[in-house]
Amino acid sequence: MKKFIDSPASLLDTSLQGFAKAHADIVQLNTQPNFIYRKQSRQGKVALISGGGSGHEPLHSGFVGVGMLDAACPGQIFTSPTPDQMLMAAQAVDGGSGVLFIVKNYAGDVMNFEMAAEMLEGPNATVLVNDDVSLPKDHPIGRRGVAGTTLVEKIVGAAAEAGYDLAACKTLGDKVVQATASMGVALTSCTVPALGHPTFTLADDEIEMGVGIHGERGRETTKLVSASEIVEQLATHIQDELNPQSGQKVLLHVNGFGGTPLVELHLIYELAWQYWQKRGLLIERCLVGNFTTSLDMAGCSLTLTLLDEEMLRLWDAPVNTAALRWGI
Amino acid sequence: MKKFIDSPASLLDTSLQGFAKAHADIVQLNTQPNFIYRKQSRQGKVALISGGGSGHEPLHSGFVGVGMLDAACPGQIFTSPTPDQMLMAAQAVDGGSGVLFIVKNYAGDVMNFEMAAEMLEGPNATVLVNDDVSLPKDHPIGRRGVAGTTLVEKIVGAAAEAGYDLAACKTLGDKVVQATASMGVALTSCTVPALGHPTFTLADDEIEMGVGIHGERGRETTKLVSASEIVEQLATHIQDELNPQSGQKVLLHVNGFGGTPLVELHLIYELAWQYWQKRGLLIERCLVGNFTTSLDMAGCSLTLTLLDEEMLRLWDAPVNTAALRWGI
Amino acid sequence: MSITPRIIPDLIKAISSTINQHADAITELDQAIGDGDHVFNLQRGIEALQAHSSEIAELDWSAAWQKIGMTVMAAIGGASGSLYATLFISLSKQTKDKPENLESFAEAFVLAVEAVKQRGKADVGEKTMLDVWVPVAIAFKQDVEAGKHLADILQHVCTVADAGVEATRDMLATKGRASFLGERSKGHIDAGAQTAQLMIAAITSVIKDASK
Amino acid sequence: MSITPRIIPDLIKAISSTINQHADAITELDQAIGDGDHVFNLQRGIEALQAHSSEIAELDWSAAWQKIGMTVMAAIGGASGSLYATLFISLSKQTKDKPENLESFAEAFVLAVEAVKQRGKADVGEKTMLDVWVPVAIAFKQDVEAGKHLADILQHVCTVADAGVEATRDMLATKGRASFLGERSKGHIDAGAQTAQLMIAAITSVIKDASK
Ligand SMILES: Nc1ncnc2c1ncn2[C@@H]1O[C@H](COP(=O)(O)OP(=O)(O)O)[C@@H](O)[C@H]1O
Ligand SMILES: Nc1ncnc2c1ncn2[C@@H]1O[C@H](COP(=O)(O)OP(=O)(O)O)[C@@H](O)[C@H]1O
Ligand SMILES: [Mg+2]
Ligand SMILES: [Mg+2]
Ligand SMILES: [Mg+2]
Ligand SMILES: [Mg+2]
Repeated sequence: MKKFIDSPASLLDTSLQGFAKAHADIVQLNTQPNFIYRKQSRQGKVALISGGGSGHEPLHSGFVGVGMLDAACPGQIFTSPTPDQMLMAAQAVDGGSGVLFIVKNYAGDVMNFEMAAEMLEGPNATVLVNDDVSLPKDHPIGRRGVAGTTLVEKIVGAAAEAGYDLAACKTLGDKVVQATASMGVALTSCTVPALGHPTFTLADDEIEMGVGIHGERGRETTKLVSASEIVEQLATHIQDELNPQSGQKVLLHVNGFGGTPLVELHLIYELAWQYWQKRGLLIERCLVGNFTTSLDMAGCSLTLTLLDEEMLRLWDAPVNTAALRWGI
Repeated sequence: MKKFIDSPASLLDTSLQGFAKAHADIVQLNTQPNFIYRKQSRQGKVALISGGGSGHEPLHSGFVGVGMLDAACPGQIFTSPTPDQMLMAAQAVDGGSGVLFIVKNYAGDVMNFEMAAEMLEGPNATVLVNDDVSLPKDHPIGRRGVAGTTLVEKIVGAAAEAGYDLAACKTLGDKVVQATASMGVALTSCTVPALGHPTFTLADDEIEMGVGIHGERGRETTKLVSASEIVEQLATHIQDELNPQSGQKVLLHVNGFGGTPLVELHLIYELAWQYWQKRGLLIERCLVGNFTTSLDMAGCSLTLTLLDEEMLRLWDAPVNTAALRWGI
Repeated sequence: MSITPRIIPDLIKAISSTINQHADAITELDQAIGDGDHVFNLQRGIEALQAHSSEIAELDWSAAWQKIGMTVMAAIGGASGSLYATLFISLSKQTKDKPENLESFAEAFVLAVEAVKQRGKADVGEKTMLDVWVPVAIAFKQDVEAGKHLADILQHVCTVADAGVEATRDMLATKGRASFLGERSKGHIDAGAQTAQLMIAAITSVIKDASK
Repeated sequence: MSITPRIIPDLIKAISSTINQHADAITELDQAIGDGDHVFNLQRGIEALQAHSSEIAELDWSAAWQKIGMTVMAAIGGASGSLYATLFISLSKQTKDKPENLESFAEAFVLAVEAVKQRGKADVGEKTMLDVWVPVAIAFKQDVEAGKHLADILQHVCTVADAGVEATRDMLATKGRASFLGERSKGHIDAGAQTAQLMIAAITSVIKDASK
C-alpha cells in the first residue's frame, strides 16, 4: 500500500486536525468524540447534521458552513460514526429549532444514527438518502445513499438557513431524495489504509458497474467500453427511473470517486449533457468534480435531480463551506 | 489503460466542451484554436493569460474568472499549447492595457509563449514561474514551474483586477515567484491517454522524490517512508531555500497530484503546519487540495510563499473561478 | 449462576486473542462480500473494553452490560457497532433487578437478540451475525430450561454456532453490505457470523474452565 | 537545384511513414527520459501538413517553408513544435528572394538551425535534436561548397545524422525535460535526435530517388 500515512490508526485524527486548521474561518473540530461543526452556529435555525464513514471527502465535513450543514460526524474510514458523535454534535449546534439528520442508507449509518435519534432529547427528524438506482427499487434494505447526498445537503441546508422549520426541512429533504437518482461505475477498486491492499481487483479490461462508495464490488463486472457507452448505460438507468418529461429542469451532477482526473470528468459531463439534451431536458444547473469519493478509486457517478422552482432557488442560495462556495 | 475516454485524440476537445458548459456563468470556450476565456472581460485592465499542457486541471482553465486569469490556453495532455492559441486569446481578452503571460518554466511552454510574445503586437510581458526547488538553483534550464503557479495567478490576478498596470503586474509576479518554493513527491506514476500505460513504474516500497508535473521521473527514487518523514524531507528543501525568519507570515499550499485522497492531503497539511509552526512561522493562509495535478498520479507537493502585506491583501481579494472562489 | 462480572476481563482477553488470531481470515471474508473493515471495527471495540475491563469487573451484571454496551457503541461504529451495542444495552435492561442466575440470563439473552433483530430489521436466513446469535440464544435457553449440565450446554451452543456460520455460506444476503451484491454474495461465509462464532467459542471455553 | 516544392507531398509521406513505423520505439525513448509524447506531437504535425500538402506543393520554396512552419507551429506544441516551427519559418526568411539553388539552400539551412539553437538556448552536446541538426547542416553546407555530388552529399548527411543520434546516448542532458533527471539521463538516446535522424533518412532517400 502506498499512502501518505504514519499509521492507519492515527490517519483520521491527524487529518481532521489539518482539515480544521485549513478551514478555521468556517469550521471547528471537536475531538473525543470527533465532529466538525460550524464556527458560528445560529440560534433559531434547524440544525443539519450528517456524517458517515470517512474516505468520502469532501463529503461531509467539506459541506459544513453557512447554507449547508451545521455539523458532520466522521467515522473511521468507510465505517459509520458512532451515536455519541451525533449526540454531542447535536448538543453543540442545536439552535432550539430541532435537529435534522441526513443519513445515507447504509446499515451501519442508519442504525447508528437511529440510536443517536433515540437517545436525543428534543425534536429531531431524519432524511434518508437512497439515490443509487443500480439496486432495484424493492431491494430488501432499500437503495444506497450515494452522490445525491451532496445535493440534498445543499438544498435542505439553504432551506434551514432561510428559516424552514423542522417539518418543512424534512419534507423538502424527502422531496429532493425522491427527485434524485444516481449510478456509479468503478474502473479500479480503492485501498482502505487499514486493509493495505485494494478491496477487489479487476482485470485490465473490466469495470464494475453499479458500485456504492465503499470500495465494495458492484452489481456486475463488465467489459471496459468507451466513455460514451458507459455514460449511455449509467444515464439510461437513471432515465428509466426518473422518467422525466421533455422540458423538465434538472441538475446534473458528475461525481468523481477520487482517482479520476477532471479532464475525464468534464468529458463525462459533456457526454451526459448530450444524452439528456437529446431527450429534451433543460440542464439548468450542474456540479462536476470530486465530491463523494471512495478514497483513491478511479470511477465516477452520474446524478440527476428533477428541479422545481423551490429547489432551484435553494440550490442557488449562498453557501460557504470548504468544498462548495458561492454567493457569499 | 483504464480511462473514461472515447479516443485519446478527442478527449481534450470534448472535455473542454464539458468544462465550458459546466461553468458557462464564468467562462467561454473558443475552438480552433482552443482557449478558455472570461465571459465578461474588462476594458482597461491588464489581461492575464496562462496556459500549458492539459492534464493539470483545474490549472489553468479552472482559474479563469474575475480576480484571476482572463484566458487559459490548454495544450494537448502534457504538451505545451501552440503560439496561435496565445495570440488569439490575447486578441480576445486584451483590455487595452497590455497582456501578461504567466508561464511555467518548461522548455515547450517557454518557447511557445516566447513565439507568441514575438508575434503579438502591443505591450506584453511574461512572468516565468520556477518554484520547484527539487532542482538546484543553477540548473542549466532553470527550475521548473509547478504548484506555486496557482498562487502567482491568484495574487497577480487580484492586482490586475485592482488596476495595477502591466509593469506593476510583472514586478509583482516576479516578487511572488521569488518568494515561493515548492517540492513534490510521487507515490505512483500517471497514465497519459495517448501512451496508454504509466510513464514510469515504481516498486511497492518506492517513491519518486522531486517530481515535476508531467509524470516524468524525479531526481531520485527513494524508499517509501512515513508521511511525517516525507513532509520533513520536502519541507526541509523548501526551508533551506527560502530561509524564512521566525515570525514571517506565510501561505502554505498542499497540492495533490490527482490520485491522492483529501484525507491524506489534510494529514500532510497538519504535518507541514507543525513543521513550520515549530520554526516560528505564522501560517496565515493556506490552500489544500488538488490544484496542479498530473492526471491520476498519487502524490503531492508542498509550496510555501513568504507573504508581505501586499500579497496577503491580494490573496484575500475576491475571486470567482471554477476552482477558486471566495469573497464574491 | 455463580459467575460474576469478575470473569469479564478473562472473557475480553479470550475474545481479543481469538479475533486477533483470525484477523486475516475475517478480513478476507468481509472483503469478499463486504468492505473489509469488520475485524478492525471489532478490534477497536475490544481495545476500548480492555481499557475498562477491571472497572467493569467491579459492577453488577446489569451495570456491566450497560458499560460494555456504551463502550462498544462509542468505539466500533459500522453495522456491527450498533448491533453489539444494542445487544449489550438490551442485556443490561433485561437483567436489571432480575435474579442473577442462568435461567434469568437465558431469558434476557433471547430478548437481547430480539432487540438486535429489530435494530437490524433482520432475522435468521439473511446471511448475518443473526444466523449465529439467534439459534445460539434459543438453544441456550432451551438447554437451561431443560436443566442440562452447563458443560453440555456450552458444548451444544458451540455446535449450534458452528452450524450457523456454515449455513451462511450458501445464503443469498438480503441485509448488510453483502446484499448489494445480490447473487454474487452466495458462496461466501458472512464475516459477522464468523466473528460471532469465534466469540462464542472463546466465551464458552473461558466459562468451562472457570466452572470446573 | 532543380528540386521544387512539388516534392513536398512525397517528403511528407515518407516522413509520416518512417515516424509511424518507429512510433513505439520513439515513445519508449521519450518515456525513458522525457514525458512520452514526442511521437504524438510529431504525428499531429505531420497530419496537419498532409492536409495542406497539395496546396504547399504549388508555392515557391520560401512560401512553402512559411506555410510548413505556421502549420507545424499550430499543430505540434511542446518543445519540438516551437523548435520545428522556428526551423521552417527561419528557412522561409532565409530563402526569401534568394536564388533557388543548392548553395543558397545550404546557407539558409545553417542559419535556420542557428535560429533553432537560439530558440532552444541550446547547442550541440546537450542531448537534443540539435545533436543531429547542427552537424547535418554543417556537413551539408561543406559538401555543397566543396562541390560534391548530390548522391554523396545525401549519403554523408545520413552518416552524420546517425552519428549524432548515437552521440546523445552517453550525454548528460542539460536542456529539455531530460535535464531534470540529471545523471539519470545518461545511457538513453534522445527522442528528438532520433526523430530528426529518421526524418533526414526519409528526406534524403526521397531526394535520391527523385534526382536519379
Ligand atoms: N441489518 C443487519 N442485521 C444484522 N446483522 C447485520 C446487519 N447488517 C450487517 N450485519 C452484520 O454486520 C457485519 C458487518 O459488520 P462490519 O463490517 O463491522 O460493519 P459494516 O458493514 O458497516 O462495514 C456483517 O457481516 C453482518 O454479519
Ligand atoms: N531547449 C531545447 N533545444 C533543443 N531541443 C530541445 C530543447 N528542449 C527539448 N528539445 C528536443 O525536443 C524533444 C522533445 O520533444 P517533445 O517530446 O515533442 O516535447 P516536450 O519535451 O515538450 O514533451 C527532446 O527529445 C529534444 O530533442
Ligand atoms: Mg464498514
Ligand atoms: Mg510534452
Ligand atoms: Mg464491514
Ligand atoms: Mg515529450
